[in-house]
This record gives sequence, C-alpha cells and structure tokens, in this order.
Amino acid sequence: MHTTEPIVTGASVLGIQCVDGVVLGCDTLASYGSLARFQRVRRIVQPGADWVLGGGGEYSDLQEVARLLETMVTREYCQEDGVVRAPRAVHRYLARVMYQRRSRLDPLFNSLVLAGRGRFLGVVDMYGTAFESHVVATGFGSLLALPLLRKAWRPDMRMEEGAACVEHCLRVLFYRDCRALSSVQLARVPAEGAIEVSEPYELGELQWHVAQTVA
Amino acid sequence: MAGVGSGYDLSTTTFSPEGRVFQLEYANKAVELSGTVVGVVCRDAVVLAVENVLPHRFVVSGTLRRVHTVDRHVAIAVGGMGPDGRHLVARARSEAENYRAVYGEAIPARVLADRVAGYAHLYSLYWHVRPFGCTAVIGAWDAVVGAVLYAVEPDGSVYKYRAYAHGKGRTAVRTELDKVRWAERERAEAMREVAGVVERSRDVVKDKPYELEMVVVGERGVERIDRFTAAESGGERSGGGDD
Amino acid sequence: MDRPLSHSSFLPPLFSSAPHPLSPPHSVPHPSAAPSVNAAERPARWSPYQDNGGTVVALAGRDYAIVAADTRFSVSFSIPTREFTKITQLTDRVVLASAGMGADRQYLHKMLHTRLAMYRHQHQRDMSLPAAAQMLSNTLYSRRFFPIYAFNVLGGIDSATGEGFVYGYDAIGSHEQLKVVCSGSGQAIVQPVLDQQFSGRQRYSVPDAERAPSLTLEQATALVRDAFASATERDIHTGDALEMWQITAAGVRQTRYELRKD
Amino acid sequence: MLRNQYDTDITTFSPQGRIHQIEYASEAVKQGSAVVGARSGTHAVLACVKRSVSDLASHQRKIFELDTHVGVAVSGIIADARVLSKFMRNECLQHRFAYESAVPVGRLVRHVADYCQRCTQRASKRPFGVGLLVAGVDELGPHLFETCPSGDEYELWAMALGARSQSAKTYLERHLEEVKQAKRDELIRLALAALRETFAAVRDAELTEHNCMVAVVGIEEPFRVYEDAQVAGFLEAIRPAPEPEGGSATGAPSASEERMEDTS
Amino acid sequence: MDALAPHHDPTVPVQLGTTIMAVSYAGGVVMAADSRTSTGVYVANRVSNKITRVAPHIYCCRSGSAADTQAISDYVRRYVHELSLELNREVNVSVAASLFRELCYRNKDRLTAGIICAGWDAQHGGQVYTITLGGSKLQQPFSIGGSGSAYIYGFCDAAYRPDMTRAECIDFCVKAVSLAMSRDGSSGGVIRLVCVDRDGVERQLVAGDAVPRAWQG
Amino acid sequence: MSSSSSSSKGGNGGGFNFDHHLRNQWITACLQGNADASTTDPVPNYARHARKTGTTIAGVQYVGGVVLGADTRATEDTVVADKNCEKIHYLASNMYCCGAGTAADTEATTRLIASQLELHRQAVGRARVPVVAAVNMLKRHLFRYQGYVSAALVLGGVDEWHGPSLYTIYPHGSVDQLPYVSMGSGSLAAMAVFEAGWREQLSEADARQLVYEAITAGIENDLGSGSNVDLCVIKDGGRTVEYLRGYAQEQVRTYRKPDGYAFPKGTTAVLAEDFRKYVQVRKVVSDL
Repeated sequence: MHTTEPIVTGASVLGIQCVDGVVLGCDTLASYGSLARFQRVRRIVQPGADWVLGGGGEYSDLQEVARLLETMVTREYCQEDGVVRAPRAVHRYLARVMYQRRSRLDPLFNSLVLAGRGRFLGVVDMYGTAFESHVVATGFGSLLALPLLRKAWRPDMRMEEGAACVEHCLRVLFYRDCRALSSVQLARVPAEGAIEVSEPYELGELQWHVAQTVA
Repeated sequence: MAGVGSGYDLSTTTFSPEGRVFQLEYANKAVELSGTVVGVVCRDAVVLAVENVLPHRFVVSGTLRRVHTVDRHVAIAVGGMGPDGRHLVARARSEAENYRAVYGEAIPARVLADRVAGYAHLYSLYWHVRPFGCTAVIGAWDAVVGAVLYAVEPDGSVYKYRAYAHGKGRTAVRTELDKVRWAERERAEAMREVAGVVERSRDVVKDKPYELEMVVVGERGVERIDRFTAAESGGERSGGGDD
Repeated sequence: MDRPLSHSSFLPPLFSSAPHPLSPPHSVPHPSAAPSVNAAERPARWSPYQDNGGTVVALAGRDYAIVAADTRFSVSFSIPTREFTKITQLTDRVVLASAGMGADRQYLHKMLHTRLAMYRHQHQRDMSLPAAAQMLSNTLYSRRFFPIYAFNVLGGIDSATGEGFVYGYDAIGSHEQLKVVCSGSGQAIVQPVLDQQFSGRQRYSVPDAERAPSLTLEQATALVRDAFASATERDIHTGDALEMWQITAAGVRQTRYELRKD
Repeated sequence: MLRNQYDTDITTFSPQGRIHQIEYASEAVKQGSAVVGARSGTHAVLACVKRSVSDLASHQRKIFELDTHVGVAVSGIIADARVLSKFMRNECLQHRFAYESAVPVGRLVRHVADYCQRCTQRASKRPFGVGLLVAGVDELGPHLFETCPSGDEYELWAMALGARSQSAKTYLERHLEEVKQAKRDELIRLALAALRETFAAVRDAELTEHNCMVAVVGIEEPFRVYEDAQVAGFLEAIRPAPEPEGGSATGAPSASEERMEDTS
Repeated sequence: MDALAPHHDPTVPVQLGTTIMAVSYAGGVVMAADSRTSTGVYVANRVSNKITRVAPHIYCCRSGSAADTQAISDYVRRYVHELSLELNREVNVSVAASLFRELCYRNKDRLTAGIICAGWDAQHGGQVYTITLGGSKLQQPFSIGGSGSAYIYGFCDAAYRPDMTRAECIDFCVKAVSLAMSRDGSSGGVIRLVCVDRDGVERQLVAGDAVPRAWQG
Repeated sequence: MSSSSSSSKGGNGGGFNFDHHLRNQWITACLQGNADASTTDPVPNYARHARKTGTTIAGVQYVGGVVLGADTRATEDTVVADKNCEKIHYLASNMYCCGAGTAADTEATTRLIASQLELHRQAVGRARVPVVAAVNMLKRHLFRYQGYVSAALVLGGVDEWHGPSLYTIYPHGSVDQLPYVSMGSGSLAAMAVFEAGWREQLSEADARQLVYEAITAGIENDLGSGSNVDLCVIKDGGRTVEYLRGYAQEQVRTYRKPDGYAFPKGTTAVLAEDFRKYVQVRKVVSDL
C-alpha cells in the first residue's frame, strides 16, 4: 500500500502527565493539502477500556492503526480470562508495528500518542521509536507546544491544570500552525476510573486584540 | 469390537453400501457422550448453557470452558470434544475478524454459521483428517434479525434453531425444551429455566458433579453468567464446584 | 490443511505484481498540486532512517569496564525527549550502548535480549563477553543490505580473568576488541581525548608496556564524565544527562549525572 | 491380546465416538516418572522425580524454566516435551518482544493445548505423548495448569502425573484445603510429601536430593528450579514427621520397568 | 506543448476532472455530478455518467482516473452483489464504502481515485461516505469532490442545512455543481442527479443549456 | 584545473573563486525547471560550514520602549562554534538589531546599515534617525540580494516620531511590524511563549521577563540555540539603552575533572634537536 507521502493529514497531538492521570488533546481537522477538508474528525480513539490513542499524520493510516488496535482488543475480549493488556504493552506493540512497517519501506505515516490508566503517556513515531514522557507533543506541536508543556509541567500537577495547559497549547497552535483548527477534542485518562473523551468543541478565550496594536 | 459398519466405517472417505458415512456418525457419538449443551432463543437474547462435568476435585472452579466468545456479539457453546471445539472456535474468530476488516461491520450470524459449517465440512472430506468430534452451538445477536441460534454438526451441516440440545442429557432436555415457548421468555426467566432443565436431566446418583457454564448473548454483547446458585436454577443441586 | 479455505471475505489483489506502466497524473485536486503547499514541507523521498544523535563511550581497565552514554534524543534541531536511554544490560558482565537511530537501536536491543534468553535456556548460563560481542556482530551483519543504523560500543569483563574489554562496531558488524572506544555524534570530539588520556597514544617516548591503561576506576569515571561534559559543550546532539554503567567483578552499578540541557 | 480395528489411526473414531490413539497417547503420560504440582493463593510449586537410564547416565531433567514467570514439569515422552517446551519458550519470547511484558499463563497454556489438538486431527501426525504441568504467575496471581495429549487443558489447585501418581493424587486430595491456604514453604512441603507418596510402594527407594527437583514461582518471586543440594532443605522438612500411611512401605516392583518411556 | 497532442497520445490516461457531490437528508440521499471527461485539455466525453450504481440502493460518484475508478466500482459492485446473495438481503451502505476504502487503501500507490459512496439502507437511512485519495473513509452529512469542488467549498458550507428536504437537496446540488462547472475548466457539460430513498432510485438530468448560470465576468 | 577548484578557504590566498559560478549554474537550472531542489544542492559543500547562528532572537514592545533578546550560541553544522557570541548588533544609538542566519551576513549587513544610518543622521542633522529609515534600508538591501544574504533580523528601536517600534525583516526583504516578534531556529519556541504570556500594556519589567523566558525556551528546546541570554532595552525616547550582555546564564558546564590534565614531559616525542646560541632579530619598517 506504500504511503509515500501523506495526503489527508492530521496535525499535532499533545499530552501531559498529571499526578491523577493523563490529559490528551488535539484538534479535529484532517487537511487535504492546505484545504481544511474534514473539520470534525476524531483523532482520539478509544478501542480499549484502559487507554486512548491520539494520532497525527496520514488519516487513512491512522484508521488502519485504529482497526488494528480494535482487532487486538476484540481478541482480548474473546479470551475472557480477566487479563487486560496494560497500556504500556499496547504502546510497545504499536512500536513493533510501526517499526516493522518502516522496515518494509511501507511506513504508516503517523505519530501516535498513547495515554492509559496508571498515568501512562507514551509516543510512537513512524519509524517505530517508542518512549514515555511527562509531556508529549507531536508534529508541529513538538516545536510550538513542547516548550510550553515542558515549562508548565510540575510533578504535582492535577488534571484540571493539565487540561487547561493542553487547551492553552492548542490555542497557540491554532494561532501559529496553518494546519490547526480551533475545534478540538480532549481526553482525560484518570489514573483510575472511567476515561472521558470529549466531543469536539470550540476553543474559547482566543486573544485577538494584538491586531489592534498593528497599524 | 467391530462396529455396525463392519469394515465400511474406518475412514471418513468411505461410504457404506447403504450410503452412510459411519465415521461422521461416530463423531456425532463423541458429542452424545459428553456433557449436555443447550441453546435457546428467548425474547431478547440467546442463552447458551453447558454441563461441565468435573473430572476431579482439583479443578479451580469456574475455569472449565466450553462456551467461547467469538466476537463482540457471538458466542459458541461446544458439545463433544473440547479441544476440537477450540479449533473450530479459532476458525470462527478469524472469520469474524476478517469479515469486520473487509466489510467494516459485524459478521451476520448466518454468514458465520455457514462459514464455520463449511470449515467443519472440509474435515469430513479427506482421509488424512478426521471430522470434528464436536458440535458448535452458535448464539449471536444479529443487527438485523436480533437473537439467533445455529448449530453446526460434525458432518458440516448447519441449521437454525429456536432451541437446541445435544450431549448426554439430550433426550430429556429436548423433551423439556419442546414444552416451552422460548420466544416469549425474558432472558432472566430463560436462564433460570435452562439451568433447571439441565439439572433435571441428570442422574443424581450416577453422574459426577458438574458446573453449569452459562453465557447470554444479547444486544449488549456477550455476557458470562458467573455463578448460578441452586435457588436461582430451581434445581435440587447446584454445580459441583468448591470454594 | 490448517487453512484449507481462504476466508470468504478476503479480497484478492487488484493488481498483478507488475507495476503500473505509468504513474497517472492527478485530476483530483491533489494536495501537492495546491499552490500553498510548499515543496519543502514534504520530504522529497521518504527515508527509513533518522539520526537521533548522542554519544556513547566504553572503556576498560584491568578489572573493570565502563559503558556510558548521554540520554538526549534529538530529531534535527528539536529534542522530543531528554530521557531516552541508549544503554542496555545484556548480562551481569556485559553492557551495551548504542548511538544512532532510536527505533533501530530499540529493535536491536530487543533482538539481543531475545537471543540471550534463548542462549540461557539452551546453555543454562549467561553468554560470555566475547560471545556476546560476536553475536552482536552477527546480528548487525544479518542486516547487511538494510543496515541497522546504530553505532554500538560493548563493554564488559571477561568471566574467566576478570579483565575488562570493550568492543567497537560499525553499523554492519565489523568489530574490534579494544580498551577504549567512542561512537556517535560526539565521537570526533571525545575519541582523541580518550586516546591520549586512556590509551596513551601519542606518548611516543613511553615504552609500549607503560602505555597500557593504568587508570583506576575512579580516574576513568572522572575522565568519562569530563569527556561528556566537554562533548555537551560543543556537540549540539549530546546532552541532558549522562548514564554510566560500571562493570566490575562485584556486579554492575549504574550512575546518572546531569549534563547541560541547551 | 485384544485388538480392535479402530485404534490404529488418529483419524478414526470408534463406534463409541472415542479416538483410541489419543487415549493411548495419554497412557504414555502415565509411563513417565512422577511429577507433582500445587498452587496456593500466592505461589505455585512443581516437583518431580528424576530418573536415570543407568548409573552411568545423568538424571533426566523434567522441569524447565520457560520464562521468568513460568515453568513446566513434564511426564511422558521427554523428546515430545522438549518440542512443547521450545514452543512455549518461543511464545514467551515473542510476547516479550512484542509487548515487553510476560505472557499470561492461561493464554500460553491454551496456545500450546491448541497446538496439541492440531496433532490429533490429521493422519500425518501423532498426538504428543506428554502431559504438562505448567506453573506460573501473572497479573491474576499464581496458576497451575495441566495439558493432555488430547489438547485438553485444566486449571488446577494440585495435580500429579506419571508413574504411581495416583497415590500422590490421593494425598493431594486429602490435603487440598491445606494446599489452597499454604504459604510458600508449606506448599513445597505438601508437594514433596505428595511426591514421596509415589515411592510408598517401591522397595529401597526414597526421595533424595539426587533424584528430585523442585521449582517455585510466586507473586514477586521469579520461577526458580532447585535441585541437588538446593532441595536438601526442602526434603528435611518432610522427614521429621512422616505421614503414617506413607512411612513404612513394603515390597513392590523395582523402578526399572518404568524407565523406557521417560528417556526414549 | 501542443494543446491537442494528448488525445492522440494513448499513454495519457483519461481523467475525470470533475465536480461530484452527495447530500444526505432525513429520508435518503441526493448525488450530483458534471459530465465532462478529459484527456489533457481535450474533452473525451461531454456527457459521461460519473454516478455509478454499486447496488440497487447504493451509488458512487467517481473522480480521478476514469480507468481506476471504473475498475474499483466494478469490483465493489461484484463484491456487494456476492455478499447480498450470501446475506439474502441488501447490504448496508457502509459495507460498500468499506469495500471502496479497502481497495483504495490497499492499492493506494497504484490508484488515483476520489470516491463518494452514498445510498440508503433500512438500518441507517441515507448516508454519505467519502473515500479520499489514500484510502481514508469518512462519513459526512454531505460531501463534495473532484477538481471543481475547490471552487465551491465556500458556497456549500454557507448554503448547506442539515434539515433540507429532498427537493431542497436537489436544488442545492444543482446550484453547487453549476457554480463549480462555471469556474473549473475540467468540469462541464450536463448535471446528472441520482436520488435514492426508501422508494428506490430516481435519475434526473439537467441539460447543458438548462444549467443555471450565476454571474459571469 | 587547480585554480577552478580552489576555494576561499584554500591555503594560498591567490587565484580565482568560482562560488558564484556554481550558484549561477544552479539558478539557471532552476529557471529551466529541471532542477530538483533536493538533488542539486545550491550550497557549495564548504559554504555549508559557514558559521550559522541557528538562533533564538526575539523582541517585545512595551509602554516606554522595546526589549530585544538573543541567545549566544553559534554553530557550524552540528558543532558549537562559539558559546558566547553576540547577536544583538548596534545600528544606531536608538536602535539595535538581532540577527539570525549566517553570522557573516548578519554582521556585515548590520555594520553596513549602521554606517549608512550614521551618514544619514549627519546628513539630515538630527540627533536620531527614525527606526523606519533603518527598516527601509535593510529591506532594500536584503531584497536586492534575493535571499542570498541570509540575514533574518529583529529590529527594535525608539524614536521621537513613532515611539517604540519593533520589526522583523526576513532574508528576502519582507517586513512585519508587531508588538512581539521572534526569529531564528528557536523562533517557534519563543513565539509560543509570547503567545501564551503576552498582554497589552506591558511594563518594562514584565517585558524583560517575557523576552528572557522566550529566549530561554529557545535555548532549552532548540538545538541551534544555547548558552546565555543577552538582552537589550531601548527606552526613554531612544536616549537610553541598556545593553545587558550575559543577562542570564541558563546552562553551565556540569562537571570538570578535578585534577585537570597533566601532560608529562615526553608526551610529545622529540624527533630532532637543533640549538642556536642566539638569533638576530631585524626590525623592518614598512613604508605603508
């Protein structure tokens, strides 16, 4: 199938690890070149009960990854043995998948962020590199949002703060990334308890009065 | 030890002069010997139940498995040889997975039943394999037609049922199943009755202790009913598990 | 007969394996045709490789070995994470550090651990240092025509004599037993210093026997720390933190030191 | 001897719906020297009797580590056991490679049982003539499983396979509640005591550090095999208070007639 | 660069420089397309039909390479037909869309196809799925595609309402496609419409001289 | 053929330089449409080792003035060439200019414009020239060279006509005037800080803090930027300039070997010895 260049693409995904869980955020745009083609697209999916996946890059490949994970989860569902694959195991599995595809020179053109129970936050890129981190930003976000997330992060941060911080970064991305949108989605993944993936909503508190300072 | 087939019954690729394939009948015998398997279609679900005979006291209760989940909306109860059943279930799972991958929606029960039957049938055609020594009782929730029940026999035949029973207690159970209008029963009611039917089919003196394994497939998917106490089943005796 | 039927829903391939005679132009408004898409935004041709930088060092004395690496993971001019270990412990006496591409080295490390486990199952003991060194070489060479983009240094102590040795590798498995070796983005900065300080190269007037490494573990540790601090000053892909593994007869000890983060 | 025409082929059902070849394969399990497994809420233990074909040969190992969290004791055709052990070791390694985590014990067992089943359904193969006791720990706690040549698998509190295992089973059945509650050392003691029962009918034979192996795995305790001097301490524990019914054994056949299968 | 050369050159593939669209409403879907097919700048067919039947109640609008999209829709038609026989009922629209997606995704390096798959089924009513270049599958209330769509995004976003009737949908489609045809050199000819609902399929045609004309200049 | 391959870094200073010949060849190829930017490298090999200030520079306007900031790292490819270089250049007494890009270009350009500005000031006979004058001169200069003078500039100044003003000038000669700006490889990190923290009507202290944080974000997150933060505050109608060289030292070396490095006598081999008793030194006085 060989995605040699991405066609329908999603932009950055952001994540931050808090003391009581993980917050993931991204906008809901799938661009077609510079055309904002699909504006209410979910780039955060939740195939399993214990984790969510946020993805950027080629959208068809992202759908493929989501299908792959759904298959994995369904297989697990069929086992009925009470064993649930930990978010970390899913993360490592994704890394193997991505690495295998890049080694076939047939990469899945995505950056993936996995957030799970037990404050798990990990990234996998299209080469199959996998790492965990307190703060995560893929795509253009690694240039624009990562500095802000790094600066804001504290070990005792709570999820409300984390969510505000992610929202704030999404706002900055909306200002400064041509492929970003003000319609966003947030996932709150508490260390324990039910995961909450928001419906797409509009970012508020946008700051445009800077325009008045320009002659 | 000669069987009724006297020479024509040694291979699945041999017809007897009367036109019977004895090996398929013998395979069916394997099912008749084993614990009773029951499936009924009630108003809002399919109830599958298996009488799991405990081989000895060492078994950790609740771990014997003869009802397997195949997909979000499908379960298969196995009558007969358990390992053969797992083989068939594995095939059913991959059929379901493949259908979902290609068509993007859940496999309809009829299609799954046909494909599992086709697979079982294949094992009745060649000398170098043997038929499955089991029946697969497929309970499914179908998006269009609702709760449905199919049973695939060792010879690869498949029929749709309102209620089905096989195994040791089949005669007694079938008689009882016939008396009930299952389609009018609610799931909780049906579950109780099925448990009672299985319990009553047993010989209290001769039969070994057992565990009743029960799975309900409804709109919400596959639900395993963990424990069925004596009170609920209306039977005299509960399953033989300890702890 | 395990799969006598292909799944009935399986779709057969659309094309014979022969490629299309021509690559068709696009009349769907192709994103690349849109004037606003800057050609520079797209990689001209996708490469399966990526350099994630970093420096690794291994050196060995008479009764110890040190394996050290920084923890920075960089992609061109950005740092996706500051905590990406390049080191993995292979056995109680052998430690490996790899610079280069992150994904390749994660794969390589996993592969080696799998092989080590197989070896343990078969032989009921750990692999020796020379065996591990050779296995690493074989693993690298097995990908001779699609190389693993990792630059490895392996350090450990000989289980028989207790003497420390290190091994240096190229990406496809050529290797050499040494006393000191450095690889990765800071190699050009660090290697000459180690050569001079540790191996006594350039000390022409000193007899060969005396050039043999005579540093104590403490001296060697200080030297490595200084080498990494210096590399961090001048190599932009090295930094954040230093992980150092000291291997002695007593076992392995892991220490972490901070480095500059700019 | 009584032969019947339905028992020579793995692809033939008898008129009673039985497959004799599978049943015969199960007989092979009984030929091996005894192995015992037991598990409590925290630990799982395997113990076995090692045999040697002659005084000049080494003892046959019957307990294998599969991964840090799981191991197996085997009874029957050891060569078959090695095939299955290798299969399971590969499963463990592949799981670790893909998920960086330990394979759940139940899934490992079901996988190998499925593998066994495939060999009971085609003429070109024969069933594996070996029974496995798999002891392991995963996120659900400790487990003990048995697999049979037929492809059946059971999760158990305790089990004994192999020669004269019935006496061990009787012992375990009698002490089943103790097994379930047992702490680590108590569990080892019970397993060894059960194993000792298999010697009850054998003259001049007893459980010594040279002819037995023990393996333990527990929550937070990786799978570890003890043999030779390492089991001496465990044996000590069952010595002072011998079970009355197992203490004084009287005449029985020597062990020599049972040697063949385990080493073939 | 001889402007007429391409149509003499058999190696220049026939393209559907196109405007296609589909709109779902409460009871069904309306699809519309222009009718121009070109090789280079030559109009190879000025009255082509780009809305292809996949099943009695499922149609697809094709853009991109004519050969590729025809081949894909042929395959999908066959698979859908096969499946409907197996199921003994009509398949759902999403199944056909999934098949398009599967073929487009698995062969993305060989195909130039942008497809809108739309139709009506008893389970989910009228639906529109977009299968993009590259093989993403996305459900949308309405979708536009082809080279002409670039010129009418603004119009469609402004004019679309979720509560339209069938007649309003038809009107919306005719307006949108005619606007695209008037600005996109690769779109033109007539407007073909297909309406699918519970009662079946109706085809409509807006002849070239009846296509509404907005301001030109 | 030796002359054609000689380069500016060659040993003997004489001979020709064909740098522009290569460049022109590339441009011609581009114009003919048969150059693939990825395969035909416009930059001659050696020129790539020119010192770049892969940089974070930024500026903020506040009520009474402007604050400019810069990091102090200069790189040659991936090697840090200068750990404490100066990137805030003098243009005139009331304006300073931060430069990113090729160090030589930013330095030469700002020096050139600085001298032109001084000539202009003297010609018109005022105390200060307006900042827009500098902006115009810079953009004309850069436009003329079509981006080949790779200088990306942040220009800040205060004059009596417009008060504080802040500009960015791109290498191709485009100009933006904004209350907060950043440039260089770390500009995204810096801009993210501005977008997150900028308010209207900043005080001088707040403006300094904001610029400091922006530069720090670049230093820590962009590998092209590093070392220290320099600030420059221009205020008071252009009459006061605070040039804060080494305003903050963000990252310092973490370790130094305590006993240093001793090279024992004999480390360097003596290959030959030649002793002279004394040497006569003759002083030559040039006529020039």
